[in-house]
Amino acid sequence: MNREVILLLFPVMAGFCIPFGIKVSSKFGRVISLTSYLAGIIYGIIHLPGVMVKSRNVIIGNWIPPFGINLFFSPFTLGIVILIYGIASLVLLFDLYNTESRRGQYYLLYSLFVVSSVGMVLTGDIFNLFVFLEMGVIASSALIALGENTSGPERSLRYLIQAQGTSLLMLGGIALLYSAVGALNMAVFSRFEALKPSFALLTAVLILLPVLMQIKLYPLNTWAGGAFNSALTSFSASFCCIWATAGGVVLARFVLTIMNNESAFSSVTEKIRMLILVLGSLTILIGEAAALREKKLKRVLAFSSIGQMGMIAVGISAAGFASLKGALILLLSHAMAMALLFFTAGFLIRKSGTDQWRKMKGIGRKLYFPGGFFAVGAVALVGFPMFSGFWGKIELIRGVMAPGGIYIAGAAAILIGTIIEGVYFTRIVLSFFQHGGDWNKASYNPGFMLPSVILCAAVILTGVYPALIDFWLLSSIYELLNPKDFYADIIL
Amino acid sequence: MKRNELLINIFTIILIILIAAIVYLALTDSRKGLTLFSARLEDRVSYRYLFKCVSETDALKQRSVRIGQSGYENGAANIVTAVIVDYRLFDTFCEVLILFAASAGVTLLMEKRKKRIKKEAGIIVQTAVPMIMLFTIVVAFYIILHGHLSPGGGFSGGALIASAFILQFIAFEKKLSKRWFALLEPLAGLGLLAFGLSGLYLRGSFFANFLPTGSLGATISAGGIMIVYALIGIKVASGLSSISADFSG
Amino acid sequence: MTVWIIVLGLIMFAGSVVVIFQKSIKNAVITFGAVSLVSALMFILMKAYDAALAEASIGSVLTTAIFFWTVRRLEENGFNEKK
Amino acid sequence: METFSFSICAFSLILVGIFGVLTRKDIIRILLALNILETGINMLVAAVGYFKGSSAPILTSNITRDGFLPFVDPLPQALVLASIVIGAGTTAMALAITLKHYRTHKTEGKA
Repeated sequence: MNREVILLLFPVMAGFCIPFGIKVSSKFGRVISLTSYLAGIIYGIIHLPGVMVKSRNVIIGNWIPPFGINLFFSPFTLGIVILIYGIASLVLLFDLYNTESRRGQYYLLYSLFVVSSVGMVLTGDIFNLFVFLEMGVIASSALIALGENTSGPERSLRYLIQAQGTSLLMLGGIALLYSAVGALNMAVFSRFEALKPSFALLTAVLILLPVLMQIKLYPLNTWAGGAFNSALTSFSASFCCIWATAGGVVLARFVLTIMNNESAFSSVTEKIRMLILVLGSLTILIGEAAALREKKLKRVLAFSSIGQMGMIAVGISAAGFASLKGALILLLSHAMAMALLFFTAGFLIRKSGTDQWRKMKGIGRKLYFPGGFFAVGAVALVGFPMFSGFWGKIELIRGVMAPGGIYIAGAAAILIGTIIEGVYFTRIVLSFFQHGGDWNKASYNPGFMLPSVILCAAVILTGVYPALIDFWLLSSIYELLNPKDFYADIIL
Repeated sequence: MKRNELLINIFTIILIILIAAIVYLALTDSRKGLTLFSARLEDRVSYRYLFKCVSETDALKQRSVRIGQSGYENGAANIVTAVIVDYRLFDTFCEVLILFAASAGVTLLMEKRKKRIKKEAGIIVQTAVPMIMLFTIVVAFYIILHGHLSPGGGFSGGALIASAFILQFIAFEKKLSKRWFALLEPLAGLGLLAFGLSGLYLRGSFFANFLPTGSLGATISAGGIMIVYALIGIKVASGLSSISADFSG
Repeated sequence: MTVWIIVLGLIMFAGSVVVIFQKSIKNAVITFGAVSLVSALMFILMKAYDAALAEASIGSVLTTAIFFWTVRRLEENGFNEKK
Repeated sequence: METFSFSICAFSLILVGIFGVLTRKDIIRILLALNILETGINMLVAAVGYFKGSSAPILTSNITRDGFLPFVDPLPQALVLASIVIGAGTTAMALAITLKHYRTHKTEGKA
């Protein structure tokens, strides 16, 4: 009846088994985590057709929603969960061959990190969301601190302190909201009588703070560049793709279904959207400008990811059909292309022994595959025609322009950001394929080739034939835009 | 440098006064709408927790709760325990995972102390500590097993057991082996998971209580709450002890 | 009742200010433990006995102990408070 | 009145905590300030569930639905318990990372 909850439990089981398994074999950790993520993908795909027909409310402990905790299985959330599991297993594949053996606790923490991202996407209870957020913060700060260079602990501390401070403020917001509404379920908020405007704005800002911080929106993203640069490549990839995707989903859920026009926040809906629009536009400009000036390859990718998340936030804030379609396509293409870019960047940095892209001049002429993969990822991220980002950006700009007024500025920011993105990625790719520099040919192991080829194929396939994901996109957008029929009525 | 710091302090104080003023204005706004404390106890979800009528469709059907009577959906006399271990057990499960993550992360990041200042405690402390430990652990077991009747439960009891071990770490050089904590913790977690899954297969939902709830207020009552709290207690105790062992040497 | 709340609140406020402005880290840590303990008393005044027990055992004892061990390890590694 | 004083105490702690996190330079002090902030938030959460003249939500005698219910709200207390445990975990993690940081940069006094 409520068996779908198992989808969330595969990595938990793996995590609990790891301390016993590593007594037997040192490879147990990676094998069982990989198995659990693959099981998650299969389980999710089995349940996807049924969920596409009708969203499901999975209750826990037999307590009906406003009183107990529930998980919400809709096309939107289940699709994102499958994506998360997919990227997590690709990251582990990359890990399998490209790093020395790690201690079992690494895989344990990684499993818990995946659990927390999946839980954030699925949960329907605001305090449960906070708990999952904290779990992810603890696991990811430990994993960042294990980073490649000595600045790892410092970067991770910066991240941890900001994340913990904002999450605590979120807890305060939850308390204030509870004292006014008397429930913690998010579906209750989405159709409750209106809060006082000032009080609603206060609680909304407090609750949105950690979400904005996790998706790296402007005033709260000072940790991002350093953290992504110092973490291990495989973890930067997953942190950038999985965690930011989960954060984007939570933001979309908050802005569109919980703080909509009929909700408890109905008096401040417009203000919240405006706030996110302004912050998102600033994020695009600042992130892309920082990426333009940056010399270290992984930092460039981090700032580029900041810019992309800004675009997604702007798309969510416009809250139209086209803009949401653009934002969702961009969310997918960001996750896939960024994973590809981080894998190749990690490979290149290891082979060349430097982390600055200017010093990697001509590396693509000898190492065709990494250079080619990087080019494909960059092109997909910037949004050249026939790649996944293209449809996203077209729809996004069209959709953000539609409401008019200040949203035109948001569209302009997206356009400018895309141009800057194009400039620096072209510069990097060109320098990779220039003459000069003497690099040795390298052998490619399956741990690098397999994930990269899969991601490349996914990026090109969704670009050439976007109808492939159209069905999923349409049902997700309907769900987000009609919260009453597709969210609240199903849960309550 | 000094002056710079002073400027930063003053600036932050001004910022904080601004924040306080904004919060004050937001909370004392006189416009129409719901605001702080506008939900009374009757409007909150806790009202149904108190009357133990969450799963009933008609909220007014159950008009009273009597001590010693059986047949309630949840048999804990301590409503906070009922909320933690039954109504919102999934949250608690996630917290346990957080502690698990913290202890694993601490184990991963910590190294052994290099320069150890050896300082054995005196003879009085060394004789007193085992007795105090015994006493503390007995109290902790009481707190854990009576979590459904009186204040306390797995978290406080587990922390008490961990503090007993802290006393041991302080007093003696030779310590209980860390390996046992590292294995006990996931074992308790697997126990919790098994409890949840058996609820899923016997009652149709994860973490559903499948044991009889007993009569309200009795020592052996409240179904799975005692088992779950014992498992949480073991897990919290081993997690916190493992963290303390890592930090203390 | 209200008088007790105000007195305890003032103690906590003063303690937290001391924690932040205290020169010596060890003293700051100990003051923080005291603040946690007073907050456990505050929870008792709020009739939150479970939270009070947890705060007294986890927030006050364990957190303070972990802070203390950290400071000790830092000092063993040559960390100087004065800086 | 009592709820108001509880909230004021909580807010004062929160503000002191925010001040400490923003201005302090050395990492232990920042973490202490974070813990103070957390204590303040916990008190705020517990104060949200407080009703004047009520007793702890432990059933010691029969209760009926007519008339005044002499109980405080149990849900915020459960949230406070969760938050305390989470805070302990985060603090332990942060201190472990701090120690790793100091091991790599022995001479630096701040982060």
